[in-house]
Amino acid sequence: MTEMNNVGRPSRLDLGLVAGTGAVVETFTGNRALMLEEPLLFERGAADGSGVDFAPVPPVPDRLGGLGRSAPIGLPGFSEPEAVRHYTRLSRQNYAIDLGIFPLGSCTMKHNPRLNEKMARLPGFADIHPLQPQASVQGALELIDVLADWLMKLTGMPAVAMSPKAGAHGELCGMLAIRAALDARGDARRVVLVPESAHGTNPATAAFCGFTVENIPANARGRVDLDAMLARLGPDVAAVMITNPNTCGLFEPDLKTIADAVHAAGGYVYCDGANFNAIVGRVRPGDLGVDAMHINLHKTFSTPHGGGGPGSGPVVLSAALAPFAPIPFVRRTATGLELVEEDTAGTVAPDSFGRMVAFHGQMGMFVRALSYMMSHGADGLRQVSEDAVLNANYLLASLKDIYTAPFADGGPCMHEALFSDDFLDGTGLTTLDLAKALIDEGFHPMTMYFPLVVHGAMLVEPTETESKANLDQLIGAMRHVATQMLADPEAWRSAPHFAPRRRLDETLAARRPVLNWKDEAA
Amino acid sequence: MTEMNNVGRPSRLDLGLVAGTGAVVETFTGNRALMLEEPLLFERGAADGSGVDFAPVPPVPDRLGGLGRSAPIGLPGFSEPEAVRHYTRLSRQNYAIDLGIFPLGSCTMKHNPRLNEKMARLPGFADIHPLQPQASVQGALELIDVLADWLMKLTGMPAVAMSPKAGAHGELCGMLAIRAALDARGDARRVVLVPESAHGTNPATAAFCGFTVENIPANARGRVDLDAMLARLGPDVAAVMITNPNTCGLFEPDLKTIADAVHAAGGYVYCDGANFNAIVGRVRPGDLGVDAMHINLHKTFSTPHGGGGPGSGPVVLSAALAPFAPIPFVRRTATGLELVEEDTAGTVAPDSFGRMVAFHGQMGMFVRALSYMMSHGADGLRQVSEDAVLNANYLLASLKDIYTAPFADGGPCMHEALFSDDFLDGTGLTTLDLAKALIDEGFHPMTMYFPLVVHGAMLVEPTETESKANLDQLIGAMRHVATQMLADPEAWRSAPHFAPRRRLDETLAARRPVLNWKDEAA
Amino acid sequence: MRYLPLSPTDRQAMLATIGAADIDALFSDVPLDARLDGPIAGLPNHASEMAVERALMKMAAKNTTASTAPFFVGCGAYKHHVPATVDMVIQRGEFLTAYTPYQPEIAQGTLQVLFEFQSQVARLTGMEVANASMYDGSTAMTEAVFMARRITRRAKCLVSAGVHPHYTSVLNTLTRFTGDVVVAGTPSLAVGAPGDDLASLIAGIDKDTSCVIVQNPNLFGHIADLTPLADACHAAGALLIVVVTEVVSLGAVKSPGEMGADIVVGEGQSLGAGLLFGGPYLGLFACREKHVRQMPGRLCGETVDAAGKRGFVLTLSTREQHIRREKATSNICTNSGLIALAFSVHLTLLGEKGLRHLAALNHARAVQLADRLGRVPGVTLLNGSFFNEFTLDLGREARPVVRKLADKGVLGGVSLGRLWPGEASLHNAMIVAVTETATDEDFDAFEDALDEVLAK
Amino acid sequence: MRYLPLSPTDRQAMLATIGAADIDALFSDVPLDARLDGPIAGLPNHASEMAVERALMKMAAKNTTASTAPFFVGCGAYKHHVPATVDMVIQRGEFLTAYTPYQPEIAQGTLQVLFEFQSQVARLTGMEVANASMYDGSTAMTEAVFMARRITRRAKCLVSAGVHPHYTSVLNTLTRFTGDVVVAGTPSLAVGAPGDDLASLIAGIDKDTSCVIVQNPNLFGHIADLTPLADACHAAGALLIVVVTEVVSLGAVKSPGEMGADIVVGEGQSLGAGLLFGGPYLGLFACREKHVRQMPGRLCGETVDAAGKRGFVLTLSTREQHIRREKATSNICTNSGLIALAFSVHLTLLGEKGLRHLAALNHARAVQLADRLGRVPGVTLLNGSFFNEFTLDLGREARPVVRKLADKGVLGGVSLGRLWPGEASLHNAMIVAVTETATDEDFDAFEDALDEVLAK
Ligand SMILES: Cc1ncc(COP(=O)(O)O)c(C=O)c1O
Ligand SMILES: Cc1ncc(COP(=O)(O)O)c(C=O)c1O
Repeated sequence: MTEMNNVGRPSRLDLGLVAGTGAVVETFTGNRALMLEEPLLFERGAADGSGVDFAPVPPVPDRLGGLGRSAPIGLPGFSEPEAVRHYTRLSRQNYAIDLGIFPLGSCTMKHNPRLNEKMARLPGFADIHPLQPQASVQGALELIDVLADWLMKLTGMPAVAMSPKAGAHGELCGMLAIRAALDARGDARRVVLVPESAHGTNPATAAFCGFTVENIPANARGRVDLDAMLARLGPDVAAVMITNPNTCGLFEPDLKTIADAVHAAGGYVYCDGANFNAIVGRVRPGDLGVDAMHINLHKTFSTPHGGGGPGSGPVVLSAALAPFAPIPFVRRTATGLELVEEDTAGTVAPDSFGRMVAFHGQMGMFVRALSYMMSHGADGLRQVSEDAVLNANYLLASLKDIYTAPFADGGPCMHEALFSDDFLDGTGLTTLDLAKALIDEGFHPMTMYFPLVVHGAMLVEPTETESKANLDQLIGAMRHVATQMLADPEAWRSAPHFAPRRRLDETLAARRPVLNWKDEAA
Repeated sequence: MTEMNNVGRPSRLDLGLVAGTGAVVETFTGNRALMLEEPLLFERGAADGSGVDFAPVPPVPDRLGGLGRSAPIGLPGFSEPEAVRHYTRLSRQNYAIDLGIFPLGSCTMKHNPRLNEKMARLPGFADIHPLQPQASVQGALELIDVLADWLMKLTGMPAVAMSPKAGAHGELCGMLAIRAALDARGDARRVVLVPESAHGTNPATAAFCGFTVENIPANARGRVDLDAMLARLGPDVAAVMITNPNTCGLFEPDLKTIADAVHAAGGYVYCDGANFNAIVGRVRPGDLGVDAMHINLHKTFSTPHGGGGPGSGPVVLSAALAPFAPIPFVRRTATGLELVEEDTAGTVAPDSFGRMVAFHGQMGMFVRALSYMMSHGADGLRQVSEDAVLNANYLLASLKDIYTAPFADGGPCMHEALFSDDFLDGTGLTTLDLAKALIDEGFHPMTMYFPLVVHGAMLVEPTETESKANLDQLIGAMRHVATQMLADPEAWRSAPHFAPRRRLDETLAARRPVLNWKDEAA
Repeated sequence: MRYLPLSPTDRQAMLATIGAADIDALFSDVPLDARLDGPIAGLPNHASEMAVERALMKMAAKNTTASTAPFFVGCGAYKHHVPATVDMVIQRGEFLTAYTPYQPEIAQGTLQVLFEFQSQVARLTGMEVANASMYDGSTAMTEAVFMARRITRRAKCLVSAGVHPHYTSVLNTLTRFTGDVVVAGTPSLAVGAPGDDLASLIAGIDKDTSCVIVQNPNLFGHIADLTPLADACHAAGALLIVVVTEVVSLGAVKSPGEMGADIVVGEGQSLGAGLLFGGPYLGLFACREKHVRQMPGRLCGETVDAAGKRGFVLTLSTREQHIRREKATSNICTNSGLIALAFSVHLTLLGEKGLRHLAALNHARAVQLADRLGRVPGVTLLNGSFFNEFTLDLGREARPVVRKLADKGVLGGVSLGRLWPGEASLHNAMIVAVTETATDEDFDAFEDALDEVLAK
Repeated sequence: MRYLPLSPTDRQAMLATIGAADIDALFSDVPLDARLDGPIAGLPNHASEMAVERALMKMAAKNTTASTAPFFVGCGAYKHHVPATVDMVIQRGEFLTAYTPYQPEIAQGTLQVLFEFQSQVARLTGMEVANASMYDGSTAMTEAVFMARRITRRAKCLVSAGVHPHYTSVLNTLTRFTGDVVVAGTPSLAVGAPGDDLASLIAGIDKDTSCVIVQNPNLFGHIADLTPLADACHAAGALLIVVVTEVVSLGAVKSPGEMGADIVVGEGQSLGAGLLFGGPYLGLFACREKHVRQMPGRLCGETVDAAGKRGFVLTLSTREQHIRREKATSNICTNSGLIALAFSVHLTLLGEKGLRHLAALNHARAVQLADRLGRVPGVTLLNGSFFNEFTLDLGREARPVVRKLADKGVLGGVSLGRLWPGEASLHNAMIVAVTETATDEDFDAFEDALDEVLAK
């Protein structure tokens, strides 16, 4: 039973008490009833194990040109029952939206409707090949076209590029369009202005496109410093990248002013739309002078995050940038819907900056997002942003007497409430300690230490799919934990106590990276 | 946050220790990281809450004859996100085959393949109505016909009744056929002989059909006492009900002898086929003189138990009983497949004892069972019984030096190993204490206190879908727990310690039944 | 073989531990002449997942599904839209692959669901207690008759002619050898109140009567006020058993409890289950608290654990076969647990508001279609009152009409000729069910097809 | 609105707590002229689940699915049978609805899966380390070029003409503004080794060359021994990047690692994902341990917790955008986590034995079809070696042939005219992919249809 040694025996710290006696018990297996330890599949699986049956291989001489693979690959196999258990047990060591509130600021962890999953699995969408003759996939092209129409109407923008695979990829799409537009007019400006509160993907993307990044400070109210911004504009500024609502969960009231100034100065405005959930249905970025904005379908439009992805990041574009949009894209023709690819691009989209992904984007996410949009409708989506903002402000109002809320005096927040850990000064406790304590309470912690503009940031985004009862429970727990931490700091340095693992040593992991299972035996 | 009071705050016994300090922590919510407390939906739901949207109701005057329902019904509603969480959280308080070995003797908790679930959901099977014109459901009738053919060939019996809804319903079908056969020949015999080790459904079913039940003792080797059985046969004996392999997990070597004697005496042989998994593909009950046997598709043929059901209990019948089989049933005709119902029964099945369920049986389970049978095939099913028996004997051999194995000297067992708690004599500990200790180790306990023929019975049925590694872990834990119990009995009276609940008070539940949520407030 | 984890090496090692020469040694108790020496003849060997999937899809493709045709078939099974969440929940391995909750400390999920289900069913039916489910509505009805006999110590049971004939057949089958006396009439299709025989039932009640069974709405869709019947039963010391085959009706129609029922049984398929060609379905069983110890089936009850926390367990099992054996209130063991879960999830998603809307929608749509079809030449609407199902007199034998409609791609309803082959007086009638799933296009298709068929 | 839990009463109570008069007060930062006073025009309002389902099913029904036609389309996306277990696992809410594992103590499920995935990919490709996934094969290839530039501090990249043209286009697009120099050739369809340009690549390597990119098997299905190329690269201080678009081939063909690759990128769609009309797919990225700190994307690593138990965390994040911002190795954030899980589950179910069988089966079936189609009049098989995909010269423009085949219900392959509209020299060629899902009946249908079309 190697697996037990490998997963380690439970240490005394983890033990429960035997009723009455107070004696300590330790389990033989390391399991604790429904909390089950699971070895790595390499420790359990067998080279001859398999959970799949096949028809026999027809006996024909191979044509591998003498390049057949002979050495063992080293892949363990499981029978189906073992595989089902391995993954079911592992899944139970995860927290998820399906279990409770997951208030990661900037991530918009909202409910993922199962209707979307069902629709995405319709063979008509899931079982078609990207290179089938276009006449055989008209329904798929129709879905992309309808979704594009929704996105353009919701943002008030004239064009949208559907192929970007996630938000950061959408940023790339938008910035490439800007770069292409500049080149088209032979303009060599290369500076991109990015507020210091911006998400890391913004500067990273700008750099990817050969731009040089300059930071713009935030003002005391957590917004872009308008004067600093206007002062910096000039002939060398290619674009500004602004997040709105910004990463402090605040609306940028001067965006239109900035946009006009940027345009006047010959630059473009990229808007990071990751926080679109706060304004969808109530504000159209197109009315604020934006030239390009990505939309994370996996945030605002409820496609599941899947433990890290996949996402989808369509980018809406202004008339100025539309001609430079990537191929492929869908267009309506007399004979039906056409997917514009290399063959027709030359005539239909001569200025396109080209292809940024092998095929047509995240079809599976498109189906989910459209299913979500049609379910909510224009009226429902407006309600979405209202409830998202209402929930965040309710949290802010219910916590700001204990938790330091740096910008709360400046008025309401949008979809997320930002706190700093200043209120913990002197306790020696940090945002991290508080987050780990919330884990024991049965919550996923908020986003920690982002944005960088406040100390020990705690960014709490409840989303509109949380009930008042859930928020009240979270508020109660957050008030309880904070109060106790201030009263008796010592007791709070080592949470979590009840999770599948105690606090994990991240420094060790980085100092001595073990990224691939190596058979100690071997 | 009423729900917290309702679910109760964690008691000191449940608490963990704070690393280092040894101080006790209690969570505010009552949650313990991923172990989440969940209130009753009546405590959380709202009368105006709903997770379903509808088209508006067309404004037409009602035709309810003045019998409209006006008073509140009292049903709480949840939005979809809340509902998903309620049930996901509750599910996590369950143990299941998908989590680990579930060795409930007599229950055959084997792996439930997901292919079966997928097939059962094909619209062609799931979205058809039992009263559609037969021409529109020929594929469904074909599936029933093919499954019936498999069952007859696997059991070596000439007929099968498909409509029984579970094992006990199958017993009813078989005993009704026997009763009908007796009546048909004007025979008034009414005694049914049942071994004392029989499952409770056997005597209960016999009584249901107006038979009087007499018990037959077991012999020292855990089998039916042949002499007692033969001695009791006579003109008043209508039938014997024998389980083979029996509920001690042993094969009844004298079944054929008994069957011949029963037939000679003018009676019939009912065989409880709940344990068919031990012999499928290797032994055909038809070769042992059986007149009727039910097959639990939810045991031998892998359809999921679903926390208590549904099941399916087709009954194979001998030539003598076949004419009395219930309607409806499928038969092949020149023009295709026909479902014989009331209209044609009179001519096609004049002796049928009639209809025993509103429609045609458990179609959803039929699809799963056939999917399983086709996957295994005749060769695979033979391997199933071999591995099931091998696993049980491996457990028996690995435990019998500590655990009292009353019949182990008599030779190998079949698909399950039976132990008594005699080895715990003097410790004051019981089978129940041992079972609860196994819960802490991460296993579902074996069947307890059944069959009644041994003291503190522990009936362990691993099934063929457990790997050797899983069995070794279970064996290790069972040896560890037993050894510790003998060494230090005091420490083992109060398990489980780590489950969502500590030991539950069943006496209180029965003494003061609370079977329906009543609003304390109201 | 993908479901079998043991490798040949494992098997050898295990045989060695056991001390058996080979696998045959473990089957030594089987008489030689009963041992098969190889795989059973006439059956195929193991197959890949893909091969099995293709073979079954081929069979499935031969059936006309309810969603691909204008669909109006009811009579005890109804097509309703089941939210995607329901299937997601019942596919959670922790629910799907768990057994009956015999170890409550690690089965609180299933147990709390059953407690919630029992509470929902009790409210829906207007009763005080409900059990954790039976096989289906028809077997639940039979169990109710046995329960009534145990309570009243009388054997005579009067069955309304408005009860689904399949239910009555099941009752007849299962009472054939029990000494229960079943008196069932044949329906008359009186215009305005088809199948309504309350008056004659009341007249038939006597001191030997154990119970009276009525279905409401009855098979023909007619809705009746059962209060007078309940009073008559109680006056004579008999019990009133009410059958409900379309639970959605309970969102719009007075509950049996409100009308004086003592036992309510029902088919719960409408919520959560789907059509499934007849099964698995869900038997609902509810009654007055005072009769609970005579109830069949499992019951889940509330209790506390050793630490004082609320929890749930199966209880009052002294009624059941595994304890009482031949004296048990029923022989049922495995029930319809997972379908009860599906029912409960669907009802939780609906809530009171949603259920009432769903019921109102079903009713209004049925009213619209009934009026349209009633205007088709040769057709007479027999119902005065109804919920989502009504009966039409087609003026000619209905069974061939139903088949002709199917040929035109319309699944139009159920002919009484199929349900009562014996009763010529009923052969012209067809029962039509309408739910929220029927569109206006479906209505048009049905009306046109019926018009054409009857015009010939 | 079924996804929104707040009731009107809740909203009022919460506004009161906040001290806001109404919801508009919370949007006070939005300039007046940018505030919309009602739902956006031109879009429908909210709809029931049933209505949405019907609308989407209607669109879906307009597409010809791979399972309902003889299907031989490949070129970077392959139809393989995915076991039902895979979908069951990825639908577990704990995997599906979790975020990136930022709180490792309650994300060990996702993290252990990623660690296992990285280990599987490393073994499959013959590399030492793999990351936790990229968007797809084409973006992974571009990231590899940037990585090579960072490592070699050289900017020139030679791309084999056998690389999927869409991948090369993506590289061209993303390097347009980065200073990388991409040299890509056009393929020649030499009989015996279509698209094989290893010799000219070797000749083209110079001291400015950062990396050489080859695909194996290449777009045309041809398999080459990359060892000489690897040696040439290493001799010149350049890196060899190998692209694999059909991972199943790694169960039969020597791994890139065995042939000397420094970086291996691939499209993992073949295992677990399904066709999905092009996405979401799975970018695989593996390399030598010594280059790990230049790697793009997330990495999961092993560590221990405060109690000494093994656990997993995201690590080496100083490479990533959220720490390094404009100096990050990549701007990627969200990746393909759930598809990586599906890939890992499928590969775990296969195991070494199953993968090798699957690969052998694909190859043998492809050999059978290649020989059959090669005998069709007018058709020439160009490949000497291949795995499950080969190229046919049809002796006439292939694109119309593909369309005509589709009209006959056969999805027969991809015409080079669609991939290289510019290159007349390639227009007669069609690439055909064969997997375990193609039956003998499919083979017959394809051969007959091709025969008919070419006969005209
Ligand atoms: C503000 C912001 N911008 C950009 C991104 C990047 O989006 P994605 O992760 O989809 O690439 C995120 C996602 O975390 C974000 O929060
Ligand atoms: C030996 C035996 N007989 C009969 C039954 C009853 O079968 P079911 O529960 O399917 O009604 C069982 C099931 O527990 C059993 O184990």
